[in-house]
Amino acid sequence: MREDRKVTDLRVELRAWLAENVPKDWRTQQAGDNIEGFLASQREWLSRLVKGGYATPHWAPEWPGGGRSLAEQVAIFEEIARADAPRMSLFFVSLYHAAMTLMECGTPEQRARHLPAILKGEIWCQGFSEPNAGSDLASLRTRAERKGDRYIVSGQKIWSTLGQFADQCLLLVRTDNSGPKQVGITFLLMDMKSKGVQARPIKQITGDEEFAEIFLDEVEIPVENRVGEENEGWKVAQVTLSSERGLTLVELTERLALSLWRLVEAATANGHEIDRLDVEVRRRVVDIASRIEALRAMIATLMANRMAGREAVGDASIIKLAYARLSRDFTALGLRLRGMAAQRDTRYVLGAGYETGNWMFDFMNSYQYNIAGGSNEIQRNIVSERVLMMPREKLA
Amino acid sequence: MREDRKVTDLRVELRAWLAENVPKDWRTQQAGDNIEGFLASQREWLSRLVKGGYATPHWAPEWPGGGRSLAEQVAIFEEIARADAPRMSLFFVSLYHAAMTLMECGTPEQRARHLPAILKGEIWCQGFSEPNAGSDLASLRTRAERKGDRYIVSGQKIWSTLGQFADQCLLLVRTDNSGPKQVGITFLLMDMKSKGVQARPIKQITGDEEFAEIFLDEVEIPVENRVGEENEGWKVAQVTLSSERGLTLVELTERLALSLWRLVEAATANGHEIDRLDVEVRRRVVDIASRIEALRAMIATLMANRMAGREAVGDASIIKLAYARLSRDFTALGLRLRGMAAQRDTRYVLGAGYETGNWMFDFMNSYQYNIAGGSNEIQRNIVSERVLMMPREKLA
Amino acid sequence: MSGVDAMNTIDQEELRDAARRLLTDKVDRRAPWGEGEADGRALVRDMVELGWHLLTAPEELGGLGQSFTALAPIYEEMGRALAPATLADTMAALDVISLDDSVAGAALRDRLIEGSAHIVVAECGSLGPRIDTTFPLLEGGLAATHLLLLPTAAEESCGIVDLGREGVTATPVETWDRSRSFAELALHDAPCERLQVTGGVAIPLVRAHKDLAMAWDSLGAARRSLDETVTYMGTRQQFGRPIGSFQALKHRAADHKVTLELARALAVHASQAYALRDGAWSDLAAQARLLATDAFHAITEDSVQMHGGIGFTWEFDCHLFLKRALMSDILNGAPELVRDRISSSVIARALRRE
Amino acid sequence: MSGVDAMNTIDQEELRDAARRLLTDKVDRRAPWGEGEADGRALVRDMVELGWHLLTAPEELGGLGQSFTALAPIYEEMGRALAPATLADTMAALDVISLDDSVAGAALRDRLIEGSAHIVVAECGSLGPRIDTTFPLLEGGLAATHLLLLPTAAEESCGIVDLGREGVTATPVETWDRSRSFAELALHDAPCERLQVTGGVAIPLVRAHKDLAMAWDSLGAARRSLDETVTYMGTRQQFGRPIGSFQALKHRAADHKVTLELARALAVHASQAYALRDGAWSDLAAQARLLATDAFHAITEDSVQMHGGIGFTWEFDCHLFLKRALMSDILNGAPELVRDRISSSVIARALRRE
Repeated sequence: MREDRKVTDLRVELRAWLAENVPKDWRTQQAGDNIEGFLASQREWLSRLVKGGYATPHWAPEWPGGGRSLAEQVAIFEEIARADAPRMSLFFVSLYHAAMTLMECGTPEQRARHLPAILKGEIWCQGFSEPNAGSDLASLRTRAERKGDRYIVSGQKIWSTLGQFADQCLLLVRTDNSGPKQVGITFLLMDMKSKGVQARPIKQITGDEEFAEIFLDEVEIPVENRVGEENEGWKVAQVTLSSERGLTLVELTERLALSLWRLVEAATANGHEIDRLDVEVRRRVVDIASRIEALRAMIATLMANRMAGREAVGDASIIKLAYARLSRDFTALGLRLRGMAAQRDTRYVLGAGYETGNWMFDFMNSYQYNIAGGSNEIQRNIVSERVLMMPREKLA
Repeated sequence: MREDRKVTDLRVELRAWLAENVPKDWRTQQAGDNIEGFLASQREWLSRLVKGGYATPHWAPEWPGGGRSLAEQVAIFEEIARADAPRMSLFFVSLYHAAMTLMECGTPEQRARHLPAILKGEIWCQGFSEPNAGSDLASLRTRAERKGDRYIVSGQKIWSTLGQFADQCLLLVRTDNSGPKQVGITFLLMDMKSKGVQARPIKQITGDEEFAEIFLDEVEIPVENRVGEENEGWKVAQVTLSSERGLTLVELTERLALSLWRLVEAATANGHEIDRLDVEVRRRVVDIASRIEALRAMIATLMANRMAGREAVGDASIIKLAYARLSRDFTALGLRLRGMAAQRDTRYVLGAGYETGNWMFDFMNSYQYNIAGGSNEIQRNIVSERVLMMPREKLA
Repeated sequence: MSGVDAMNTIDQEELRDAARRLLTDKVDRRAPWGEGEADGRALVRDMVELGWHLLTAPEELGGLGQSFTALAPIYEEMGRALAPATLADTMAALDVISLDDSVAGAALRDRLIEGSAHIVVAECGSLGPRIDTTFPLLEGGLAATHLLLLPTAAEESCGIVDLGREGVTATPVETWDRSRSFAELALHDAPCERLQVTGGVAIPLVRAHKDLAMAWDSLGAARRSLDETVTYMGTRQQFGRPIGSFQALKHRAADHKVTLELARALAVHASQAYALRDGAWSDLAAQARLLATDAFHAITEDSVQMHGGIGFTWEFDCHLFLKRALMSDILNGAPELVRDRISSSVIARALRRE
Repeated sequence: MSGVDAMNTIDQEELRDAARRLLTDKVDRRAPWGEGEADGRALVRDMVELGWHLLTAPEELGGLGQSFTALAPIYEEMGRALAPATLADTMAALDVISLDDSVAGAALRDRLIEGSAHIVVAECGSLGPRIDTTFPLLEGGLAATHLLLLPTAAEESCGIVDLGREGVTATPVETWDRSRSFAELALHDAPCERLQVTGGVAIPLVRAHKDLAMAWDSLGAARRSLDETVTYMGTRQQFGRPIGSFQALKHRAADHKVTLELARALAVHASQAYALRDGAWSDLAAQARLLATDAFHAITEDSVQMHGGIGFTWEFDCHLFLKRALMSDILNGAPELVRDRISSSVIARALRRE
């Protein structure tokens, strides 16, 4: 119960802080056609969070703002969502993926070089996926050959979140082709300003450019930038991939729950009064609301189990599928209710999650969660094979 | 256009005949708990159809009522459906599967023995499927060993429509195990009164007993009852399976279309007036009605293409899937609209198709079309591989 | 995923084990589909012997003072076993009668505690001192000793009818769902005693309790149905491999699993909310029921399809689940009507950004 | 499956080939998604040059006297090409003006035949001799020379506004669907000439023509989208095999194919019924549109998912289809409203057991 009390105290304190510190105009600043505004707004928000001590609850206790329990981390994400503060889009990879990888697997030198920089706004991106290694990540082919104290790296990466703005990159490369595909992968830290690196933003179907392709042409990376042993990078990558521990879903689900009013707003925008909405619409809103409540409850249970070390195989896949489907159905209903007005609304807000209130944008954007980070199809394989224990297919 | 005129004349003549001849009380006679009534009603209906010349339009011209074009056959099935006459359940295998197999592949002696008998009411069943050979029919294992002028047959058959009442059986047996599974199958005609034959009805989830299992224990079948050559029965079976040429679907779709009023009746049964039905129900009725019209049009096109020799691979699978899904959705909506009344209605009518008006019965019965004769899953394989030309899976 | 239950002193998992043992022992789910019938009277007696009816009764009355969440695993196991008895009406009635101070209430309360009263609940318009009416379909109507009448005229008091008295006829009613027993209750000039609790208080409590009971029943049965389907698909061979290795079937099963776990998470949450009468407990109970019966319906409907021919037979058990699901869907109000009932309040909460 | 067209003297498949050749040549479907915009004016001129606007005009006026079914393959090919132009308003207007004997009608008819008039249609309440109103979103509003106004007050005459006159402003409107061009038309004191045909006659004709045109457009685009998706899945390798060999994806694709063919069959049937003004032609046209836009929507929504990451990019074309589908869904009335419009008559026909 002492833990509960600590969380409650944190919430009270954080609510007060958020009331003071959330920039009121961030949606305007982060409008889709204003990249400079977006970058500035994100930097400002990071520095406030760092100063407040809320940017690094998951870091080791010796760091300012660090050493918080998972329950406290959950509380922070929930409160930030409920205050409708900006998402940490630009710095999420730095604060989570990069920092946790360095803390768990990096050398003291690597930590000393990057962790303080991250707090000051060093931007990281992830160089994992490749055009031909998406769902099947381990089949990646970007080559690194060792020459003396350097690796010479050539290849192509894709789907690096905001990679066009990154200073540094968590890079997976192949150093050995002779064994099973998971063996022979090496994990490197790459300066994005190195010679031979070119990052090009990918325009998405929303019009937004939230990802980048990275082209690597004989890029030299010092061996001291390697994390873990040569050919053993797959293990390090697992640390990177599990670094956010479900907190993103906590946040996204809260944002979804708290934007349910937007659905009603969409339905009543054509001058309908709420009690005159047609019965089918009302029933659908009830269904979406029910699934949101269910998802909230499911995530609370997942996080509780995670805290208690009781998480079961596949729990995360079940939740990811549930959120993915719900985000699609939620935005599809909003789109339908908003009708022609949604077709004409082509403005959007960067870094606002899947509920910007621009229904067409949000609907399109909902594919992201259904595809990235293990598509629905991959998650269904996991749920059927590892949860339901159905027979594996013999793959060729 | 002369052909069109012939069909129109046939329709006029048949309508008059049906108005005179359709027994008004067949639904009462064929009530689910009255097997004797069902058998008598079906026999009576067959003899009327034979006398009228409408039972055998697909038979060769030398037979009474035979030599009709496919267009005329379609017209006969449509008119019978529109007159809400009984289905030919008990004699369908005899008139179609057995007769067409004998006409195309039988010996003159086999034809002389059975075709006149079929017109007088000889009942046939099909002995194709086995407990472990359903979708994968060719893997059947019922063994036949030749001893002199007889085959000695042992094994088990399943899903023989009304097999418990049959006089004769179209039987597939394995006479050779050494090659691919389609080779080594032999096609026999079996007297159901032979020693060692035991037919046991299978109770379905509807409570009805429309199918039988047939147990074969060293049954002796004369070699003269073989159709086609030994080990070449698979080809003969294809003739059997294609003998009804889509006419069943013509009939079932017409019956579905003409029972759309039952949906409206179900929706208004609780005292609602039609113009007070809730908007969601009205929309769903529109959707079902649209799909029924579409299916009717699709089948008309299929039959026209069949007549013109222009049928494409997979057309039949597309239509079967469309009907299967529609029959499920149609009955599910009726079930929902009829509510608790459907739960309490446990009477049913034999041989009335999928639209008896008992919604729970019809809903349960709709599985039949979704599973039998190549399940939806098998049809989807066919559509994806043979129509869309998607890559085949490498099967183990 | 299993939840945490901080509200009760009795361990949920122990209750579940006890329930599963009893139900495994006493329920032959095939019986009503053969010559038997789904008369749950013996099972109700067994449950009373185990003291389940005392679980949520207040301690000062001799009960065990547990919250609703103690009942959840029992309802879930009853669904899993396709138990032919219902406990929910009696337990929901107890939630109402605990609030009552009338003489009639006290007498009934004593009988409930000693386990000699079994309740069936019905809503009705308005009540007189004598009742002349027929309820065409009440689950557990044969096993019940008392009828609790909840007047929809909100300010009117609830009534109790002793079903052992003259003027009451209970006739079994056959439905497609043989896993439950139903009766038509005909009351002819039957005396009705008044409680002090009004329909306005009682109806939301009883509805929520019954919605949650239905949710758990459905979740238990749905999970069993999915498990048995998956097991079957692992053994049934076609084209030289188990059909459970075909990806299209695997993906459908995975989607069902997600739907089921989502529904279960809401049932856990809604049960806690009801136990604490916290927040939107009344809406949440209805929402939990909707997701659970929808999942149950979808899983069992596809289960028959995934079984293929054998699933279409009376002999094989998968239709037992389907038929229970189709009844559960509409038993205490068709799902559209439940949605319509709560939509205004759900929409109002959305607008308050809760 | 292709249908038979006994109504026309010009071969449907020849028309289709001609349309496909022109559209392949002239339409760069990517253009409006780069620096270009979807201004279909040049394409409209090309279509007129090929004489498509004469196809269904009566022979006595110099037209080709074909029935609606001659237009179906053209509309289908325009959808397949994601053509930025619309022909449907002009052709629907011709169906109306063919019934008209007024001076204004004759003048417009002549210009339509010579190919110098392009129509945009709008419904409105009531008409005066001068019009002061704004239509916020009209497809093809930039390319049109005349506005045909259909008064919903059924007995009132239709009106014609010359868009070349003073007092008319057409402003391009941006939408998510860049494959079409839209304009806001503002009329300030614009003169309106009256036809003799009333809104009561014109509205069902125009709606049915436009519904069918939308159905065929959607079918053409949906089929192309499904084909391109299937092709992509046959080449994209993951886990050492083309993703198109995974059964879960194959089954989804097969279901889409069924939905598409079902919609197409109804479009064929409804087009013949409209051509003959036979039976329930008006309902059938709306029903054909509903099934076709539903199929288009479902196929393109899943197409992005089946493409995976690449489908989520602006560079890859599959979103072009999705965005057109989402617009087609609601363009001439949201699908729920279309269902509501025809439900009484569909239900009445069901009760007559037609």
